[in-house]
Amino acid sequence: MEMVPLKLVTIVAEPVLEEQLTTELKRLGARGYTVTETRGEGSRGIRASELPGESIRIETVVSAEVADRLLAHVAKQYFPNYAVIAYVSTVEVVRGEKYV
Amino acid sequence: MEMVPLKLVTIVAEPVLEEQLTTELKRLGARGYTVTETRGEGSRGIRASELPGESIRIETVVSAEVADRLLAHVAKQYFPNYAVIAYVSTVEVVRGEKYV
Amino acid sequence: MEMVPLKLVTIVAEPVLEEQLTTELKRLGARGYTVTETRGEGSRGIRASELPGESIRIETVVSAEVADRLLAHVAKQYFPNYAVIAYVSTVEVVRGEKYV
Amino acid sequence: MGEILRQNLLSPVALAFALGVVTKLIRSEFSLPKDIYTALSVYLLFALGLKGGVELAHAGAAAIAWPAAATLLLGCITPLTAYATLRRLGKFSIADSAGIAAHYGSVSAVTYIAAQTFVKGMGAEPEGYMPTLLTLLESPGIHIALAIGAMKTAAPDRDTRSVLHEVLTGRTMVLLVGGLVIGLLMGEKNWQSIAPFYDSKGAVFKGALTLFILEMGIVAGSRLGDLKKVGPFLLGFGIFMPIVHGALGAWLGTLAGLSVGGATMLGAMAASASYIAAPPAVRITLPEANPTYYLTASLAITFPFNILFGIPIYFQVARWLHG
Amino acid sequence: MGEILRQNLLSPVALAFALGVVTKLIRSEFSLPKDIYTALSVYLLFALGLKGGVELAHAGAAAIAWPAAATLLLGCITPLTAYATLRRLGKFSIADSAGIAAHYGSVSAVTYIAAQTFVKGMGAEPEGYMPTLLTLLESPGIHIALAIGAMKTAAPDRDTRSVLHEVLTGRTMVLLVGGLVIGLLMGEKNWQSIAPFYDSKGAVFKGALTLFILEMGIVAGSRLGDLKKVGPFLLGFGIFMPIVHGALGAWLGTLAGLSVGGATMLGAMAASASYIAAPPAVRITLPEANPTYYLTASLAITFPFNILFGIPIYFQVARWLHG
Amino acid sequence: MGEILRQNLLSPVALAFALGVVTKLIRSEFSLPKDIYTALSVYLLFALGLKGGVELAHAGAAAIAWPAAATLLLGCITPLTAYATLRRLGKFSIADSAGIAAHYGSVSAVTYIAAQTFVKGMGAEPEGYMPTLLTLLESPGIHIALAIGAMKTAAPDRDTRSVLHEVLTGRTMVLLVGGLVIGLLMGEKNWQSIAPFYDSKGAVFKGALTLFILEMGIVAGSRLGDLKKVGPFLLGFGIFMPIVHGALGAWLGTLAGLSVGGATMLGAMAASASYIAAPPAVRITLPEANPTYYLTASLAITFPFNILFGIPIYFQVARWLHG
Ligand SMILES: Nc1ncnc2c1ncn2[C@@H]1O[C@H](COP(=O)(O)O)[C@@H](O)[C@H]1O
Ligand SMILES: Nc1ncnc2c1ncn2[C@@H]1O[C@H](COP(=O)(O)O)[C@@H](O)[C@H]1O
Ligand SMILES: Nc1ncnc2c1ncn2[C@@H]1O[C@H](COP(=O)(O)O)[C@@H](O)[C@H]1O
Ligand code: NA
Ligand code: NA
Ligand code: NA
Repeated sequence: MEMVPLKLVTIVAEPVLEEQLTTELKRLGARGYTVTETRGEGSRGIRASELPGESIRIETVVSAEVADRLLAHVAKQYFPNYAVIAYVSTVEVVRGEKYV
Repeated sequence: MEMVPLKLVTIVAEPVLEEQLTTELKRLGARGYTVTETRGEGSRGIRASELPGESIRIETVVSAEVADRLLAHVAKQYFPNYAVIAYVSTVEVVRGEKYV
Repeated sequence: MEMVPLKLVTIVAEPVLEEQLTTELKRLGARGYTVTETRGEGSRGIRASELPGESIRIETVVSAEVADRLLAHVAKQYFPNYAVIAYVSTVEVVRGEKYV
Repeated sequence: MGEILRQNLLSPVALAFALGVVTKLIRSEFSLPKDIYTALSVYLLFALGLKGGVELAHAGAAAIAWPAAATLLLGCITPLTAYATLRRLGKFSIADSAGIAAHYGSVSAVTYIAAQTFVKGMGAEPEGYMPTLLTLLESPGIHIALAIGAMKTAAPDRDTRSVLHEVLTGRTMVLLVGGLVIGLLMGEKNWQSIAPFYDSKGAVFKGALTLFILEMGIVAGSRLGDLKKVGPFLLGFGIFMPIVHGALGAWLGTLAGLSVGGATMLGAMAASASYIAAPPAVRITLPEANPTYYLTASLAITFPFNILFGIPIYFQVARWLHG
Repeated sequence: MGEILRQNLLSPVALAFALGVVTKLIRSEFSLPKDIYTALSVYLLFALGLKGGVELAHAGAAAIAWPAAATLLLGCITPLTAYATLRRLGKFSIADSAGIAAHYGSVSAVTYIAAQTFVKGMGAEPEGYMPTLLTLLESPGIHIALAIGAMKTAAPDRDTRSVLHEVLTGRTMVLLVGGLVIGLLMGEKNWQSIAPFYDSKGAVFKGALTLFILEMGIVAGSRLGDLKKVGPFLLGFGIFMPIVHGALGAWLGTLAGLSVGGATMLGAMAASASYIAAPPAVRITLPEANPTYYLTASLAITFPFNILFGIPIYFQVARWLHG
Repeated sequence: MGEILRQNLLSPVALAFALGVVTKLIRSEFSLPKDIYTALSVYLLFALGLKGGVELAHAGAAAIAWPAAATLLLGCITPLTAYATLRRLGKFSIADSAGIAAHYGSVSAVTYIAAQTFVKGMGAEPEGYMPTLLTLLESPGIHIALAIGAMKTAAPDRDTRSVLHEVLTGRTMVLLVGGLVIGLLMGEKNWQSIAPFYDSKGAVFKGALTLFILEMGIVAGSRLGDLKKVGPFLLGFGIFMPIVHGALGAWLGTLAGLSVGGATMLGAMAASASYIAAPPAVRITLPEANPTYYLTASLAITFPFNILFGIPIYFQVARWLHG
């Protein structure tokens, strides 16, 4: 199995941001993403939607460079006012060249 | 991007345990968590709810020390009798100092 | 906490493949798996189901050897014609000997 | 009896249940989405509560006193008989015995509805305040059985009070009690305006019931494979315990002054085993109790037995008791 | 007034709402699945639109001209009064003031339905074309308030046009406007064939409404804890602003020629605060606005106030204005 | 014909579909939750089955023999004509041709319901046992087309038997066949008690149908963008193949003794393309077949064509064939 080491960026955010976030991450270089509906609790306790506690988790497999760009963008644009958490890990991807 | 290396603890468990688990992990030092509804199959095949196969996945980003505490607690309290799996990995977190 | 380093294999695929994939990964040595319903967008943009954009994410904690087998199987069997992404990372698992 | 049984087995409720079971037997993937299943149960419980409240406003407090006492008595007796039977005769562990007893000490709302549909079809109109009795029977049995379990096993370090709180504030109690109070308060005219939607005589109720029972059949069918795991004793228990409790319920109901229809329904309630409120409560307070035992007994044995055969039996018993 | 109030508080709508709130007060976990909540709102909105379209076909364009003008006027005035009150008297930040104003400048469809149910129960049949007015009041107030916010704060680098697009093509607009057009086109005979399902007089509508309101009570109840976070000014605002807007709406409606029922409903619409369309639009365009403020005011203060007390008040005002 | 067409285009079904398409054209985010969509289809299919079973009990086995034979014949012919047309004239690959043919050889239950609603509106009451024919047409076409595909391409190493099992035990078959059997068994009196909920003449059925069709419009609308990807041949195929199959169905139905209404419905069934059972079966057994082709043809071309224009055409054909 030829595997390519890439970055898996995970962003948990308010549902209202889904469209914006996915549009922006494609613009910043991601080739795809996966969205899961979740619920959670954080330190800020912002309950910004009608039905409290719901969030979305966006995961995207990208190159290290794109990962940096994404995280910098999220930190600057969304951290100040929105309930968001973002982290990155390294994964080995099958046919990973597709996602670079 | 200043990133902080932290631990991502993942616990997949029976839905009935959600409230207990989240209460306990906050008590043990987690600053937040994200819950996803999943389904699955394991080696024990305990089907403890009316609708079989459903589980919840709880993810929490914590310091290494808190991660140890959480996993020890889960292993002691839940492994003997419940359908549970728990694992931990390292992630780089944006503004990670918030979660310590 | 005695932790065992194992592989966490993640496969995001078209929902129609769920039954096949889970059957096959048990045959190839996985002791369990967790399935989450997700939605996503990829490079191929195959929209193979009535309701477009839905996928499933299958996660399974396995030994390195089984991980290799799984990924090779997915690459050969599903990559050519299906919307699939697969990657692997290392996780420390509580009572990990159970999953080998 | 044969004719009554035949009629019951050809009722939409029994046939829908059978279809659900067959769905699983042919290994079909089909089932109702979980949220739809929840919504149907919300609707059915709320409808029961509302109608019960309206009827309660008509009945005097005096009329309901004896039936209520009989019901509470059943709530205390049935978990004990179930526990003793399992522990003494069945040689089950304390946790398993208490866990199963919690289910049989409580009540299944769908069995209640099936019994109501049945006795009405038989022309034996039950008392209007039956939903109040349903509410009374919901939780005492669970508490008693869990208390036995807690006393006799090492006390778990979980907060049992939070579990009791969950039972008392669960979906079933909120909708039944809440519906009762709303029904009591809103008055006949307001009830008339919403009755076509909520009345158990109406089209929506009967339609929702068949769909719900269809899914119950699927859920029960998916546990049929576990029948061989639970052993012959539990199989017998799942059939004979309901007959004993059902006869007891019909008898106490008759003593308390209930009509044939009402006594049948009280019998069915006593005979039924909870599968919504009890399982999570037991799972949390008695972790060592094997869920396969209590879920299989409750869902795959007693529920089908009551729906298909038990209710007509309790009806016969009630008729016989009424002379 | 006392009797009217009593009647309203004992209506199924008010009681279902109260049950929802109580559900949260006793810290129950119960709530309707989200998808069911969505489905109920889809049904209610579509039903409103369809019926409104059928009635619109009957009414001439002339008949609706003045009421429509009054409605649009309300859509322009109410966000401004709300903004000015919050900014000047309440000393709220620009973003918070504009964010809250966007909610009060728009309209809550459930409040609309509750008002309709109320005036019909009072025998004051409203004009059939009221859903058209509901549609007209939905978005102008949001746009005006967000425009104020955008002008007065640093322009965000998000695409405001896409937000406006979302408001205009959201669930509420699609179903109301779509329903109106279908109702207009399909003709009386087709309407008759589906009316038992969609007509607000019918069983399905009233049943769906109570279940929806029950969940609204749960949602509102889950925000009660935030009441102490928002401070006394917003608490007062959430009650007195509706009264002012409600009286204004009833007055403009009366001037425009609406009946007592119609004027009451226009008052309730003006008095109500949006909680479906406005929150996401405000969240995206005014990130600094605190969601706790606008959601608590809209859901936990103004909505209950209108449902329980406001509507009977606007009705009295409308009656008094009609002499 | 013009008047019939106009009537059809202004029917609630056609208008709800159009609203769904428009929803997508204005790029609205609105759609029904998936579980609600599923629940609506479960209800509609079960309702069809139940009513069909009740009617089947009335009809003799003799009455249905010839129509059943005609239906099975259509199930064998239509996948072959579709395959041949696509492969020979359209120069599609074997996998693509077989994949699309599997869809056109099966049947769309919603098109069936739309045809039923249409002919009843036209006063041409169809035979009561039509749901039985729907059941018969569901799977043969899929099996035949997949068999062609399997024979002519390298046999995949997947278990084709498990795919056939899935088609035969899918939601559609369970609910239709299960409903038929229940309807057959339960008898007229039981049917009457649930008929207001399930009967296609009733309010619930018609309301559920419009909501379901609204979502179908959204699903079809979301595939409109793919129309330019599939090329002009498939576009023409998606319109002319249904006309050919529809005329064939109406003709065979007439020969088999069906009334104008029944022959129209058999025509619509033959003309329709499956989009629930066929897609997953094709996706698994013929991975190289392009889903964009078969889903766009079935959902975005043939389904709208049949709903809006096809059904009135087959009705005219059936009337003409009946002299
Ligand atoms: N430590 C954490 N681990 C996992 N998820 C978290 C954590 N903190 C916050 N979250 C998620 O991020 C969302 C917003 O958190 P916050 O901005 O801290 O209020 C929450 O709803 C959680 O879903
Ligand atoms: N090897 C595994 N990989 C991923 N998830 C697992 C694995 N084993 C078990 N699980 C999850 O943990 C739950 C309980 O497993 P068990 O206790 O082994 O029966 C299952 O329902 C799965 O969701
Ligand atoms: N770079 C990526 N990161 C995360 N998920 C992806 C990525 N690319 C594709 N996916 C997921 O895999 C599915 C199929 O992608 P594809 O085969 O590239 O069209 C999508 O629906 C996404 O859920
Ligand atoms: Na019982
Ligand atoms: Na307003
Ligand atoms: Na066909």
